[in-house]
Order: sequence, then C-alpha cells, then structure tokens
Amino acid sequence: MSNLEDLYREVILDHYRSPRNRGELTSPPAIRVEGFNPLCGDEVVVYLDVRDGVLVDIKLTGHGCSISQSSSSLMSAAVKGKTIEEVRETIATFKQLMTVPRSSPDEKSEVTPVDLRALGELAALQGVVKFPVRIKCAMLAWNTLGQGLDELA
Amino acid sequence: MSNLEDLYREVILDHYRSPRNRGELTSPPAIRVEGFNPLCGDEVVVYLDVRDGVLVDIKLTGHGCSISQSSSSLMSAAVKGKTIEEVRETIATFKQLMTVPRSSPDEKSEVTPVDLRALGELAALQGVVKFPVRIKCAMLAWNTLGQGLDELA
Amino acid sequence: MAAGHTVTSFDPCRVRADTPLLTRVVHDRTITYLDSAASSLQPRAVIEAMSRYYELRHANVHRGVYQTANEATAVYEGAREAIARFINAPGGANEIVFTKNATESFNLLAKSWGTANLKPGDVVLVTEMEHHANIVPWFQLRDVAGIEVRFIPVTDDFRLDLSNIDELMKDVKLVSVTAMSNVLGTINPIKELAAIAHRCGALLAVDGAQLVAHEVTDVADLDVDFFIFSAHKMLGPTGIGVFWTREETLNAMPPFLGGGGMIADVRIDGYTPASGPARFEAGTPPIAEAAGLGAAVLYLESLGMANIAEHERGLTADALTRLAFEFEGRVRVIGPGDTVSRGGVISLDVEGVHAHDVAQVLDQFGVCVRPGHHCAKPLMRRFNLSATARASYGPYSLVRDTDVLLEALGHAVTMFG
Amino acid sequence: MAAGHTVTSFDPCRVRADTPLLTRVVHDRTITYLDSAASSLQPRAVIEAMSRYYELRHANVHRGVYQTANEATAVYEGAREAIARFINAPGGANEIVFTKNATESFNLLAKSWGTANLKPGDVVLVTEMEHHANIVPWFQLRDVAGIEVRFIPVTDDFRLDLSNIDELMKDVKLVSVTAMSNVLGTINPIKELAAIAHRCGALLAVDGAQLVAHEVTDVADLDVDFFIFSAHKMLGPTGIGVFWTREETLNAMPPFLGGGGMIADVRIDGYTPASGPARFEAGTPPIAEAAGLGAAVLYLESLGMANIAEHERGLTADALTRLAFEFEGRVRVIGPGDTVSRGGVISLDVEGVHAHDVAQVLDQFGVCVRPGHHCAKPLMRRFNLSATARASYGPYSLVRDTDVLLEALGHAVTMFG
Ligand SMILES: Cc1ncc(COP(=O)(O)O)c(C=O)c1O
Ligand SMILES: Cc1ncc(COP(=O)(O)O)c(C=O)c1O
Repeated sequence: MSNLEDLYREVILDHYRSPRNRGELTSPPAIRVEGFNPLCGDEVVVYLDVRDGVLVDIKLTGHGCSISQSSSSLMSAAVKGKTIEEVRETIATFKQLMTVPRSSPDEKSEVTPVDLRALGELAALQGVVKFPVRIKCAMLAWNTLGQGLDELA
Repeated sequence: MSNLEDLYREVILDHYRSPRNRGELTSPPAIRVEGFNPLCGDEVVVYLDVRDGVLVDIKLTGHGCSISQSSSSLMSAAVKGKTIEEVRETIATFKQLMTVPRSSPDEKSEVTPVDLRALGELAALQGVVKFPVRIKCAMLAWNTLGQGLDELA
Repeated sequence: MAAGHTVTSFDPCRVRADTPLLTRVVHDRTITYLDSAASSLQPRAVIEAMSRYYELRHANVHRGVYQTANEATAVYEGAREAIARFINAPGGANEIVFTKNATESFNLLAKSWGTANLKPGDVVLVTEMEHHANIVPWFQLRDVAGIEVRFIPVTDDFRLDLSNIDELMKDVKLVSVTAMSNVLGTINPIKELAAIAHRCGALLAVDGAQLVAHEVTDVADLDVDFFIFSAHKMLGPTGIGVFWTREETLNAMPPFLGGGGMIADVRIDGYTPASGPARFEAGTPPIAEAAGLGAAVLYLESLGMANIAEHERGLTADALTRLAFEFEGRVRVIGPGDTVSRGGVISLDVEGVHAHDVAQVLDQFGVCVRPGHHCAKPLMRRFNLSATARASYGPYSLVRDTDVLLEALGHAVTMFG
Repeated sequence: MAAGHTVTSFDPCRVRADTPLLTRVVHDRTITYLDSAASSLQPRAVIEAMSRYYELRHANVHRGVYQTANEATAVYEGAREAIARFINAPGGANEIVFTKNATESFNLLAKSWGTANLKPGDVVLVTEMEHHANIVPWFQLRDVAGIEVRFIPVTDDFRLDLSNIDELMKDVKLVSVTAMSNVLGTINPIKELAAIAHRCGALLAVDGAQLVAHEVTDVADLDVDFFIFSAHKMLGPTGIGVFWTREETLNAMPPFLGGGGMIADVRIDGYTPASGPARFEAGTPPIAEAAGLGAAVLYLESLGMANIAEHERGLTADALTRLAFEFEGRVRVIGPGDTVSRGGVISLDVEGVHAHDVAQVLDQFGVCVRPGHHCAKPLMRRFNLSATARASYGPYSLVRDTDVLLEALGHAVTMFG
C-alpha cells in the first residue's frame, strides 16, 4: 500500500475533508471561471478578486475526487495574496511537478528538478505523478486558474 | 486437378464456347426476364415464347462465367419445346441436383437422389455442387426462367 | 424462453481457468476483475479462434473463389448463424447485421430506420436509465428531423416509473429501452413494454448490451422489434456489435453507411443498394471478430445461459447482503436492494469518498471496478450523483472476488474516514 | 518523403517466415497468396500482439482507474501515436481518428465534413478509378444535400486524364482521389492534385487504402487535407480503419455517430460533443485491433517502407514482362504496362476465360487471386469489362509466387483454349 500512501498524503486528505477558501465571490467584480473534466465529471468554479496586480481573494466551489478537490484547496492557499506574476510562477512550478519524467533520451525539454521547498504544502501532491490518470484531476483547478488570469490580461 | 475436371466437363466447355439458343425474341409477344448476380456481376436475359402451355422458343443473352453461361445454354436446350409443367419439373430436378447434401442428421427434408439419366446433358453440371460458391452461377438462368414462368401465371 | 440448456457441469472455477487474464498479477495481488459490465474477459477459446483465423484462413470475404476466401466467408457467415440461434431470431441469419459495436447499431437504428419512419412531432420514448448510446443518436435525429425525445422516469427504488405510461405514449412511434441498466442492474419488463408499445402502434427497440451475457435471450419470445448488443460484453472481442430486426423491417430500411459490399450496382450516376444484412455492412467487415464472437457464443452455450444467470444471481444476493451488513450507512447501493429483476451490476456510493478514490484504493488490492458516470449522465443527475464506483460480475466471478472487494472497500472507508 | 529507413536487412523470405498463413496447404499445394490488395496477411507479431492484449490487459479504455484499464488505454493511444508517426501527421496523435474501416472513414468525411461544408451546387470531384467507398458516400450526400458528384476520366493507358482539369474544377469544393487504384495499380499524382485543389480553393481527400502498405506515406509532404486507410491492408487486423485530417479541420467537424465516449456532457435536453478524435469515436473502440495495428506499424517500420516499395516494384516489373512474353495476345493487363507510378496490383483479362473461371482454376494450384469488379464498377464499365482476375503483391511475395501464377494461368488458358 506504500504507493497509495504516497498518493493520499495526510495533507491531501485534510484539504479534502476541510477545503480552504470554499465559497463564492460576487461576480462581477470578481472573475468567475469554470473548469470541467468531461472524462470523470469533476467540476471546479474559481472566483478571483484581483486588485492592482494582486490576487486579493480566491474562492472555489465544485465537486470531484480527493485529488482534484485537495489540489484546488491547496492551490487557493498557495496563491491567495500573491501578485499575478507570483501566481503564474506558482502555476508553472506546479505544472512542472505534475510532469511525468520522460526517459526517452531525445526529449527536447530537459526537466529541471522542482524546488520542493518553494512549494510548501503543495509538495504533498507530488505522489500524483506516479498515477498518470490522476494528473488531470490535480491539474483541473490550476488550469482553470490559468484561464482566469488569461481572461484578465 | 481431378476436382477441376469434375467442374469443367467437356460438355460445359462446349456449351460455354458455343452457347445454344443465343439471341433475342421480340418482346412482346415474348416474355423478357432479367437475372443478375450482384456478387460476381453475371447477367442473363431470358426470352420466352409460350403458346398453349408449351415453351415454343427460348433465347438468351448476357455474360458471365463458364458455369453461368453453359448452365443457361444447357437449360435452353433442355426446356425448349416442353410443356410448362415439364419445364417446372426440370427446374425442380435441377435445383435438387444443385443442393449440397447436408450431413446433419436432424435435417428435415430427405434428399432423394436425382435421376441423372432423366437430366441428360444437364448432368454434366453435377460437379458444381462440390464448389458451393459456384452454385449461384449455375442457378442464375434457372432462377430467371422460374421468375418468367411465375410472371406468366 | 429459449430451449433450456440442461448443462449440469457449470463450474465458475473452470470458466476461471479458461480465462487467461484472471491469472494476471497487479500490485502483487492476483487480479480481482469486477468490471464485466464495461467489458468482459475472453476465454482462451475466443482468443484462439481469432489467432487461428489469422494463421490459417484470413482473406477478405465474399466474392472470393479461392479456398481461404471461402473459409473466411464461412467463418463470418457462421457467426451470423450462431448469433441468430443465440438470440432465437425468428428469421435466422438473414436478420443479423454486424456493426462495430452496440453504439453503431443504435446509430443505424436512428439514422436509417428513424430517418425513414419518423416525422416532425413523432416521439421516441427512452428512459432516464439509458446509456448514452441510446440517447445521443436520438438527440442527433431530433436536431435534423424534428422528433421529440421523451424520457420514462426512474422511481426512487430504481425501477421504471410506468404509472403514467399511457400519457407518456402519446405520439410515440418507437420505445427504446435498455433490457438491463449498466448502472443500477435493474432488469426492465421488456415483454410488458413490448405489449404497451404494440398496443399504441409503436415499435420496441431493446438495448441488450448488458443482458445477453447474463440471461437467456429470446427476441421472439420477448416480442421486441429491434435488439442491439456488443460482442465485447459477452466474452467476445472488441470491434463487433450486433443489430437485429425482423427481415421485413430490415429489408424496408434505407442504407446507412455507403461503400463496397452494400451495393448491388454502382454507376457513374448513382447506385442500387444490396438487400439483406449486406446492405448495412459497408466495407471489409470485422471478420476475425466474427470468428471470436462465434466462439464466444459456443462457449456461452456450453456453459448454459440459465446456469450463468443463476450463478450471478447468487453472487449478487450475497454481495448485497454483505454490503448492507458490513458498511451500514457508509456505502449506499445505487440500484435495487434485492435480486428480483436485477442483474449482477452493483453501483456504490461511498459516503465521503469519491468514486475515483474508491477505485484507486481498490486498484491497490488488484480489484477492478469502474468509477464514473458510466455513460448514463441523465441517470446520474436524476440521483444527484456525479459518479459511482461500479462492481459487476461475469460467469468467472466467485464469492472470493466479493471478499476482496469488501476488504479493499473497508480500507478505502477507513482511509478517508 | 518521410525519414528514409536505412534498413539493410529487408528479406522477403524472413517476412514469409513471419507470416503463419503462408505455410497453409490447399489442394495439396502450399498456398500462393496473391490477394494482398483485398487484404494482406498478418505477421505473427500482429497476431500475438492481439492475443497478448486479450490475455494480459483487456479492459474497456478511458475512464478506468485500475491497472489493466490504464494499460489498455495506453495500448489504444499508443497505436494512435504509431499511426501519426507512420504517416507523418503534422499534429501528431490528436489528428488520428480510429474507425472500423476505410469505408467508415469515407462516410465520416462525407457525412460530417461534407454535410457541414457543402451546399447545393457544390461539386465533389472523384475519379473513374475510385473504389465504391469513395463514390457511394458522395452519392448519398448528393441525395440529401444536393451536391454534384463529378468524375475525372481515366485515359486509355490507365491514367487520370487531367487535360481538362481546369474545367472539371469548376465549383469543386473537394477533390477525393485514390492514391493507388486497387484495380489498375496506377499511382496518382497526389502532390500535383493537392496543388490543383488548393489553387482552386478546394480541399483534397486521399484514399490511401492501397498505398500505405506499399510506399512511404507522408501526409505533410503530400500536402493533402484528408487521408484514409484500413489496417487490414497493411498487415494489420480487420475491424479498424483510420481517418486523418489536420487538427483545426478535425475540431471544426460536427459529430457523426452519437453515443458514449464522444460526449462532454449529456442532459435530458441535449448533449455537448467532446473535442479531439474522441468526438468521432462513439462507443467501445476497437482496442485489440489498435494493439494489432500498432504492431503492424512497428513491423512495417522494421522492414522499411522504401525497401518494401522497391521489392514490390521488382516483382511487378518481372511479372509484367513475363505476362507480356508468355501470354502474348491471350492475357491483357488492365493497368499500366511498366512500373512508373504503379504499384503491385495486376488485373488480368484473359481472352475467352471469365475471371471467375480463371480464379477457380488458379485455386486448384493453391493460387489466391480475386475475380470480380473489385468494388470499382464505374471503372469496369469504362473499360467495358465485367470482371478481372487480380493478382497483387505484399512484402512476403516472391518471384516464385509469380512462377506458380504463370503456370496456373497457362493451365487455364489451355483448358478453355
Ligand atoms: C482503394 C480502396 N479504397 C477503399 C477500400 C475500402 O477498404 P475497407 O473495405 O477496409 O473499408 C479498399 C479495399 O477494399 C480499396 O482497395
Ligand atoms: C447498456 C449499454 N448500452 C450500450 C452500451 C454501448 O456498447 P458499446 O460501447 O460496445 O457500443 C453499453 C456499454 O458501454 C451499455 O452498457
């Protein structure tokens, strides 16, 4: 079961049971973005309150598996209060964390190791990468957030 | 090659090379029926001149393989001048000749052996039954003739 | 029902021994396969029938004259006869059309029969428990032909709600219903629905995808008009499905897919379609797949469908009892709680644990169950669910499989507890 | 053309040894298989890839969480990647749709892309040498959408007559042409046709059924817009075909068959289609068949398509020369007399002997050739033929096969002499 414990770290189960920043923000002024995974039916709605280039508040609703739900909760805690630039960096770092290391030698992009310390609690999701079908669960909220930032720009 | 010689008897090759009763009859008064085998493209057109219950004349056109062409030629020779009733009997006998003997014991219809002498030259076609895919070639003209008689009735 | 199979030798352990995949080890445990409703496992006889076909007889069918082409044709047409016998098609092999899967069969029904026979305002009556294969083609037809798609509701105890059926039948030209729900396990009263449909001048189409491998099927006795299923859910291969209807109906249906094999003639200005099943089998058909399907039918017949049904009923009864007892309150079965008119498909809703997570934990125990909406989203919405974790049985299933399922389920519940 | 395969080890005898069916004995003679244009023979690697799939990994794809479901999905999606590489699809696997055969692919093209993009009066330009798969779907579309189907004529020396092409292109929105005729062996100038089509604002669809197993295929280099073929003509299994188009074009095409797997959502009042290839793959896909197709691609790549092309060109040149020499006047080749832009498909018209009889006599020598119209009736009418006897080569063919063919042909000619 060691694999399983890698996936379902205590932090993840905690965020699944008690999701942070759950709720809605009045939109407008907040931005509302929906994410949907047609394969497993997971849904997430992200509300963003951005002022002067800072993500002042973020709220989430939706439903899905422990991975998608805890990932969105962890995400909200990690990005709240950051500047948009910092948020984008966090998204990029998380995407890297979720990238299956390719063994193929002719792979162009060299995967630079992720600085796990910089990720804080988010690092708990690193076990997901061993379960490739679950990566899209972990990515759902992040892709939705990215989409929201794109709409801002 | 013994199998092949069973199929392509000399009589068959002769009728294929020099088909009997080839041509057309003016229709009306003659009956004109078309037969078509979509699987191999064989075509036959049968012209029937029936007077007082007797098939006074029969002519054929069309194209196809040696089996379909010789069978139609042999047929024309066999039925010309006969009463409709006799023609129907000949058709029935020929169909029987073309029936693959079933080995299955629970088969309902018992196959009575065909009187080959009664068939005359037609008996040359008996080898066809060993080549099941060719049976439909041999039957084409006969089915077309039967259809013509049905139209008469 | 069809001729009773008086086989006395049904033994699930023998079926198990015949099924290579069941020896597979995953995560250090022998596999516990509980996903037959998604796709069943093939016995060696089916796999070998296909290998042997490729090794000895492969050739394109029809029109061939040489030996192997004749043999390939015999294999292909032989499968048609086997299927006709298996479902007791009154008109025999001439009523069996091979498609690529049950889904294509439904598209054939909607796009050929439907287009020719339904006009704006006509209603196709399906149910809330249908698989998307029996919903989406009707929506597609609605968008081009202006028909209405109406749903028979499902009751809180997971049955069709026929209390209002007379009203629902208004303007209905076709009732299209699953014989057995792939989510609930519910077996619907097909004979009764046939009587209702026919009384109202409508036809009845039946989705037999979940029935054929689990119960005796007799389309003549059921008195249905269309019957559809897939080989891969009845121990057969992927890549082949079946469409059955009566010969008169079939011969009155316009062509669907166009191409080689379905024509009588093609000219530079048009074409004439072939008659019989060929009209609906454009292109090179699934020949090896037919060999596999024919072998699957023989195998199922050797086991005896009535025996399989009884065996799976026993497994289902045992599982339902134990689930209720061991997980009281934590695990809800989305489907009938007993085995009356019910097959061996058990959908689970585990409190506080998403179906995806249930399946993930179970996988670590080598247990194969399917999480998700099972291509039945309207049904999921009806019960306010986004997903269930579904376990389902086959003739090779044993009580031992349920044991492992329950053990793993216990772990999932504790883990997320 | 695609990356040159620098394999030096191509040996048809090894391919032969890899192909179980070639050891088959019929009528006391080892089989001489000359019907690869109808369907090719599978190497052991392909047959075993499918058996192994069923024995070890079979499960329904997508949505699964457990181990074998993931493996089955990887097998299925891996085949998509292999095909994308094999034809050099610029957008990779996202541009590859799996169908049941080339014929379904043409129906997808006509019924999805065609319905959405063609209006009454628009012209689809095909050729007189097309297979029915690339004719009948257009006639069907004509009957519902009022398009015109126009034919590029074929010259007396069996080539496309492009002398009048500017006039023929009037109102043409799609040119749909075979890369290689399955009757004549003629290889058409696809790059040139792509340039013509694009110059006129039309798209070009290509029937690659006869090309893919015999020449290097590079859809990017050919600059075509749609490319269609079947697995069973490229050493792969029955039951799976391919449809390729650029990602933008694919994503703009409306759904075709409806059902599970091709949806993003289904509600009681409608549905939302999925994006990508999934939109066109309704129902359980041909999973084992994809495993077989993936293995066929690997096998062909290991032989090197350029090597296969060269080998078959040699066989064809030899056969054409000997046929002309040994049967002067008695046997006419319906197709180009040399190997310039010509593949290894040799249609014979034997004076005074019907193609059916030729094939029948040849069968007694264990020689497999196909008699008939080869699903190309307009072409047959063009040359005033009802049938030809067609011999065709594959990578396992040897000059020895031609020897037996000529011996048997001599017998047929004498017999009917
Ligand atoms: C040129 C050509 N196009 C299309 C097809 C149709 O392929 P399939 O029968 O696999 O659909 C064939 C083979 O029959 C062919 O030779
Ligand atoms: C009830 C039901 N109908 C139809 C289908 C569709 O079958 P297929 O995917 O083989 O087309 C399925 C299986 O997915 C099913 O369970």
